[in-house]
Amino acid sequence: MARFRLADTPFDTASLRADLLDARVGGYASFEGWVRNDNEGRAVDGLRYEAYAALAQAEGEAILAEALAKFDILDAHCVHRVGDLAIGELAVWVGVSAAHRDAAFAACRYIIDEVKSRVPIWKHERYADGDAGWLHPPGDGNPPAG
Amino acid sequence: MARFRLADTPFDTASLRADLLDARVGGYASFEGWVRNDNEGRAVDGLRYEAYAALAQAEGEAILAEALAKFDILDAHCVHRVGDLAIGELAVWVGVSAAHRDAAFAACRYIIDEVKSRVPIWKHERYADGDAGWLHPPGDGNPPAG
Amino acid sequence: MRVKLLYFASLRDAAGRAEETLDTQAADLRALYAALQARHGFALPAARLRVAVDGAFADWDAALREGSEIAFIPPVSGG
Amino acid sequence: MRVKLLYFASLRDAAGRAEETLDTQAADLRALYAALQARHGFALPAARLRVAVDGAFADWDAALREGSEIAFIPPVSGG
Repeated sequence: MARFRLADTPFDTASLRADLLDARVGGYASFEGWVRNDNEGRAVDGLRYEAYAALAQAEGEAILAEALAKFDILDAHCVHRVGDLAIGELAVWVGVSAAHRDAAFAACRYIIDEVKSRVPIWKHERYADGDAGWLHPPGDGNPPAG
Repeated sequence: MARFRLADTPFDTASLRADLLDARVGGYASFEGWVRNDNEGRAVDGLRYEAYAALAQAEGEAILAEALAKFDILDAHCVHRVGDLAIGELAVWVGVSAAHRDAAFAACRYIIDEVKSRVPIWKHERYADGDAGWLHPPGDGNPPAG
Repeated sequence: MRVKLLYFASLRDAAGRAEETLDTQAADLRALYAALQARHGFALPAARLRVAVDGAFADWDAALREGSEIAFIPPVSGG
Repeated sequence: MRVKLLYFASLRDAAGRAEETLDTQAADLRALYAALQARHGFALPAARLRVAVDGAFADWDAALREGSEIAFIPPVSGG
């Protein structure tokens, strides 16, 4: 089964969590990114995630394989939404199971950091002032207008 | 509402997570401790948690208040089971909401570490070999027999 | 001086009870624990315990108060 | 040399299309992007992009292959 998945509709974290349950697990760490109503001081109405799906899938799987090699964990999964999201919607979920919490926390942090920096997914934000734009960090500071 | 709670029966993490949802949240970190089938090489059949309830409640609340003061988070909750638990059952849950993930991860880690080291809760393990004992770490290495 | 004592985990197993009421002349909490250790055969030295009075952590050097509820806290193992 | 190009995010908006097929004489991927940048007015310099060929990240100095699918990857913002 793929450990990384793009989801074009809302997904349920309870079943994702349940997939990682196992009698050997002592610690389970998870991280979720939710759509905030604010980005660097600008009021946000909603957003859209777009992915280069084939490469995102491959890069996501590579990151999870790295985490399994680097940390003493039992398993790790990640799901990232694409499409239109409203404020408060779940954008990304990471779950990691391990015998002990050190490895679970470290791997969970590694996965979300790498997913955010490497997986070809782009966020398009719509602002309350009517402006909108793609986020291409870092460097230009503000998202491009239009 | 109390941020720290002892639960004498199994509890549902989905509703606990939902309580922390808020339009300002960008990052949600959670940690769960589950009953493993092994402790330092000994096969475990199950365990019992006992608490000094009044002091555990006060110390748990103090830890969550510290986390809210120390880290840039929006809220944090923790629930710890007491009573008899089987392998695979949830023993402790921590959930932290924040605008950004750095603070969410740091606070989540702080809370579980402090809960494990300071809250008056004790674990009594039953081993597959028929032995059983209270865990009073650190120092004696092995749990006392009997 | 009359105090109530609470025992948890291995201390409770060793004492054979979860609580007891005691008349004592112990000068402070440390002396009280030493007396109870001798009486119940507690394996844990005071240095590995914390002590709480009336639901709050206390100092081992504190004097006893009439009617207080004293709990000896073995090393914890929650989580 | 005929290649297929994929555009994402701000590059797609600037190009006004998600993909196109192109006949090009560009010596490598870097030269290809420079030509497209001029043609479509891409604001992002190559230094801020990555490039992928047939679904795998590639080196900007790689020569073009007939029939390959080339994607320019703007700075990502998932999570």
